[in-house]
Amino acid sequence: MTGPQTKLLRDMIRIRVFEERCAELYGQQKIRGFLHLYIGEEAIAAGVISQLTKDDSIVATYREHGHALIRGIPATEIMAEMYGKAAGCSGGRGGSMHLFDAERRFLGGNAIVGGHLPLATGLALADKMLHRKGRVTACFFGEGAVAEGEFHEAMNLASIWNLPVLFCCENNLYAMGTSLQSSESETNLSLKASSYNMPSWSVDGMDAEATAGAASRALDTVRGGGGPVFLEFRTYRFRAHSMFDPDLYRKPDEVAKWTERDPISTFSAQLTSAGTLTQEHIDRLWVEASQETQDAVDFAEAAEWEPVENLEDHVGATDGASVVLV
Amino acid sequence: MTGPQTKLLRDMIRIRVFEERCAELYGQQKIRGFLHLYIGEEAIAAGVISQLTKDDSIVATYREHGHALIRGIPATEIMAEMYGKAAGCSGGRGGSMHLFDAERRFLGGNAIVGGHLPLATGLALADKMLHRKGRVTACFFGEGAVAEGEFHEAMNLASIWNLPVLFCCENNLYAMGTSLQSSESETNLSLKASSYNMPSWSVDGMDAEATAGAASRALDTVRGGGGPVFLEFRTYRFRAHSMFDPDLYRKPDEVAKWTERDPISTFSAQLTSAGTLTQEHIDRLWVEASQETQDAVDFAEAAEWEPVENLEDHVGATDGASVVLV
Amino acid sequence: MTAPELAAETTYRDALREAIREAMIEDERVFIMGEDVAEYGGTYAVTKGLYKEFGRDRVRNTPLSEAGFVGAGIGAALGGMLPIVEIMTVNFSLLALDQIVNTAATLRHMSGGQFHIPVVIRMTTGAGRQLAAQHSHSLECWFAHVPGLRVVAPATVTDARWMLKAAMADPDPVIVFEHNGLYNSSGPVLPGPVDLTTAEIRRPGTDLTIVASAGMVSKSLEAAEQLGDRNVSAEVIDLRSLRPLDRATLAKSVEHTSRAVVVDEGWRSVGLSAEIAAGITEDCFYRLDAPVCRVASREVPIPYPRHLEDAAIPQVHDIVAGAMTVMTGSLADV
Amino acid sequence: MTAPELAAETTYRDALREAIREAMIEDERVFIMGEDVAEYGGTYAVTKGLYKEFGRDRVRNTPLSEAGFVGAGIGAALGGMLPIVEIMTVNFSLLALDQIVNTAATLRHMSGGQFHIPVVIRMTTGAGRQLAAQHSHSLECWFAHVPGLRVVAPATVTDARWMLKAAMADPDPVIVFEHNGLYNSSGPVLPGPVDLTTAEIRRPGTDLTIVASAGMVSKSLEAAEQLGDRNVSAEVIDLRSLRPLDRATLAKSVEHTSRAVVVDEGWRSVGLSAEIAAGITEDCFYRLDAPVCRVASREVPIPYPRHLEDAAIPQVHDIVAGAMTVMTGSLADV
Ligand SMILES: Cc1ncc(C[n+]2csc(CCOP(=O)(O)OP(=O)(O)O)c2C)c(N)n1
Ligand SMILES: Cc1ncc(C[n+]2csc(CCOP(=O)(O)OP(=O)(O)O)c2C)c(N)n1
Ligand SMILES: [Mg+2]
Ligand SMILES: [Mg+2]
Repeated sequence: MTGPQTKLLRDMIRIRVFEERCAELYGQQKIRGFLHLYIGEEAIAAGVISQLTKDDSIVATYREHGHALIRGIPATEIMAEMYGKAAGCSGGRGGSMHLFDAERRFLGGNAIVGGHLPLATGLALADKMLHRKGRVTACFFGEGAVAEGEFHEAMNLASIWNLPVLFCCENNLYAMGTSLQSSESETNLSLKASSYNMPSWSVDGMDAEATAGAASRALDTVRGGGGPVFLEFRTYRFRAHSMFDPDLYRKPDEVAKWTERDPISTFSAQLTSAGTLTQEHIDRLWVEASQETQDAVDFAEAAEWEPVENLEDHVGATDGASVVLV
Repeated sequence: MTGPQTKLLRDMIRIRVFEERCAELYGQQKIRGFLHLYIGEEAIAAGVISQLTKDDSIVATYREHGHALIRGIPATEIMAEMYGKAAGCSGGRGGSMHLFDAERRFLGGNAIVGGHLPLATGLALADKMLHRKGRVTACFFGEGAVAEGEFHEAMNLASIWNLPVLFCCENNLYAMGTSLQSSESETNLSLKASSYNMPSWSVDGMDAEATAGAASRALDTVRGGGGPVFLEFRTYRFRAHSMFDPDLYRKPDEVAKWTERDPISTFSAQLTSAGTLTQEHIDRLWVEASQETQDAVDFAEAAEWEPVENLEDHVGATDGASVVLV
Repeated sequence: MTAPELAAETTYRDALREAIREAMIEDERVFIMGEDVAEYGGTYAVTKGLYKEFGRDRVRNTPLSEAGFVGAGIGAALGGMLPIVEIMTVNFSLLALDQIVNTAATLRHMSGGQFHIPVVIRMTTGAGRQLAAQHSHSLECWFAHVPGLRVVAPATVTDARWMLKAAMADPDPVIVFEHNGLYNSSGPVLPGPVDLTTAEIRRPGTDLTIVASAGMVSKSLEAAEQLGDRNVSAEVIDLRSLRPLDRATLAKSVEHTSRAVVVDEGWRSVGLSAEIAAGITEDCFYRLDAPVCRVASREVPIPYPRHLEDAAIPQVHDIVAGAMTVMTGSLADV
Repeated sequence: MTAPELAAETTYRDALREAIREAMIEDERVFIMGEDVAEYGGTYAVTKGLYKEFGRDRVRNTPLSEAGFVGAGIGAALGGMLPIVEIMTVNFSLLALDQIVNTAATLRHMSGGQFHIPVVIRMTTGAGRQLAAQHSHSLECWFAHVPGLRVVAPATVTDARWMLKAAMADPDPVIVFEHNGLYNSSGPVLPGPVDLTTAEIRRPGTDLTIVASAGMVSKSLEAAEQLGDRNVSAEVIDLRSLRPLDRATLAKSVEHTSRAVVVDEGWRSVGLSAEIAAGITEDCFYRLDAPVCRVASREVPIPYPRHLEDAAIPQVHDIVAGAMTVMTGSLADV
């Protein structure tokens, strides 16, 4: 039970279980603020991040719990962050939208749509200028970001400077209530990449092996000095945009059509029918994930609040603890 | 001597003479601040604006003296504006970079690169929403603007809303000292337009008949409700970016190659060899332009300064004099 | 003036919507645009349902492109429309500042007064919802700094209703700040019209003037109640307009009370509270018994956890404490 | 401390360039990027020639995309480089404010102190060159409002040389404002290092404190000379750092003089001058003989013609007039 397929499935299940619990905890007001669930889109983070090395960097959006988990940030620390506890991966200061982990080169958790693309470009620029050959920055963003000027500027810079960025567009068809159709004059996102002279292709974002395969292929190019690549992952979020969203803008049959393609159940069926895993194996993955999540909740519950006296910490240099990435 | 060809030639000569004089006046410190000359690019304004009606709107950059002249703002008022006199077309408040004329639907004179594209889009939106059928907003900008996020956002909005905008990219190959080559990962600017699903083509910007023809064709589409069109005019500025620019970044033979294609001398030669105009006719155009410019200078010299007591006028509504376009 | 009638209770959100509706009914040139203003009804549900009544042309969804659609709103205003542009929150307005400052605020002047730009730009502001550092700004002060803009911050249901209406009648760009904590607040809508420039005394008092706006008004009123228990009679002034500031009303109050506290949800340094303190001091220097006290947000990006967020932004007890400093400060001096 | 040696005369522009050069020689991680910083040498010629010495990788031209390259600078800093980002002028920084405020200023805090961002963002500021409304902003106050940023404004050749060096040694984002009127100013470079936080008394005096920064320092010094002719001894303080503000130095001076004038090229309302006036008043209320006087720009987009531009921004005679008001104001009161 340790092959790459199992790992993909396990990772997707871990995200699913973790986030289902987050939704509950939000109802209980343990988690506050905004909470954006990744449920339905797990195959992207699981597949892409499986192809990254520990030297690569990840820059993500506010819908990043899955990416953080797969990257190896302990569920305990992620959950503590969602609670706002000092033991959280961002010291409790960030919450759900701002998960950070320097050690694992995980740079957020960014909540300005499109705002993190320049940052990812800059990380890659540093890698290139410091001759850290083979390193990549994977930048995740929704298709809504494509309309923002910052997307456009970052794409151009990454391309003109031939930087090692993997642009991962998680196209779940909606930006809050706005469909791609109604927000982009050209919905073929590959044409956007072409207009920056950047290779790009579209990938079934509901298939973890497809996402892993595409990432692997793209990363070969990027690591080899071929410059940035743009991948469009076609996916769907099964839940509302955030816990505040009544989700009235999507037709039930559209939702139904996509949920049939649930990346976890389809992959599970595929693996059992191929004889790779038994149902018992798969059940065990769910149990383990539940245990991991339960441990995370226990940890978060028991964790301490940051003393209020420390409010003004981490505004500017007061000690030598913070890092830049080496 | 009143056919469209003569008009094109006359207009180009008017711009040339006016601006040569501006350069002198800058040396004499009559004109201050930034001064950006259009010399070499006259065929674009002359050709495109010849195809506009008085109901169309024009939105331009800081390199807009030519557009203003061709649009019919009296040279006297333009020159007075360059002097900063109260009789200037912007009351002297704007100077060279900010020529405005409500009556002639001339909206600047905008000095933030890319910043006026959203404005042009909005003007077109108003025309569309107010059912002013057949009206167009012509928006001029340099190729440098294409890298700005505001370009991208405006293109997408204009296209998705199917707005009557004619985007006129004056590609003179340089943005200050930066060549298009070094600032755009994809230098085929038509691909930018394609990525917004917008028709586009490239035009010889040194040929006034070509620019007029292209504009006419594009305007048919736009006026007919076909949505925005993007035209790339290939041109060259014969002078430095502004009066502050030592112009060290362009190779002399590149400059020489382009100056051979001077839109005025080539068109003059064409018209004389075709027998459309005699050299005498053409000489007369230059003399008339000189007279027009001289009159403008005389007017500007004699004009009054705005009284300093009026400094804080035109910050907010104090009277009913200002307009929106109807 | 007819006597104010008490209207039915309504919410701040509904009052804003009603103002928009009325304007759209009265004038075909009025339209609203922004991210998810149509079916979704706007992030804070202000435009809920309007697309059904007015259609998707006049209740116009935009892509995520704040500079683009704010600029388009400015252009549409120049072109003869009366646009209301909704920026989801002030946090995202940072992407549109070039359009707002370099175009909306300057164009009338640059053109020698030929053009005006009757655009209304609405945005949600404020912290207090545990949305952390990128979603909790209170940058009203930035806008209030800029000539060519008018900046208002309705704090009551009545002001939400009528200030928005007045903003739409204004020939120049008006920035309307809606505090996220107020949308669900409710009360009667008193009859309009109201003006866009004067401050309003929300509670009269004699010992101390508390100056606040938007989300800080109710906290100040509560602080004033508590101060009453300590025999301090506090006058509470709601600024309403952040640009221009109604210095006359502030000065008149402080001429009476000789003491002032300014409450501001923005960061303390170089913010709105500094202007108000400086202005009051300029106008009433020889009357003041103590320096004007500023109660403002702590100098830290707003953190996520409730207890830290609460500590970062002014609370009732901070206002009371500030007021007591001013009261005793002057006593110490007497 | 060794005694200051007088170095050869140099210009503010050359001093900045020398600071950049030195840093680039000392540390390979330092690079500079911005529009036309390479062959062109930067709009204000600060980086002139550097690309020859360091190559186009480390003196890196960018396309016109302020948000993009400022964000890339922030990212590169996070990635281990020490970037200097040149934004041509503060006017265009409006396009990059999202990156500066929502990312550079917040990321350390949001991440619980895990990351810091050693980026230096330089930009030209100020009016006075007849560049009209879109090219004449002085928006230092906006940046000085934001926790997580350090904001400096060198006014002398020595400060240009050493503050830029210190900025580059700072682990957090530093915004360096270079006043367009100073580039050609010249003087000796006194030995460094200098700090990034303290204000400096540029001229001692006993009757009145004049607080200024950047382009307003020399005008204030000239005003002080003229005031001397009227038997008013003015102390002139150069703020140097706009965030944090060195209130201690201001307070110490005003404790002596009992009177203060603040000179600010920014617009008057809700600007830097308000903060300084408020801060001085908080610190020295019981010492002040007159309200702090603000001499700031008029509330108008900066117009093109010389006479109107001059009238819009503070001139020596305005400072003198402000000072005389403060002096006589107190006399009237005595
Ligand atoms: C600049 C900006 N504008 C608006 C928002 C509010 N907002 C948050 S998420 C979101 C939708 C983004 O959609 P998309 O990029 O497709 O990502 P998804 O949420 O679908 O994963 C919006 C509009 C924001 N955070 N930033
Ligand atoms: C946003 C912005 N950034 C920088 C500048 C400074 N600047 C003025 S003109 C110019 C070059 C623009 O080139 P292009 O768009 O090609 O127009 P051209 O001058 O060639 O006509 C630059 C960089 C500006 N005005 N606005
Ligand atoms: Mg999406
Ligand atoms: Mg150009």
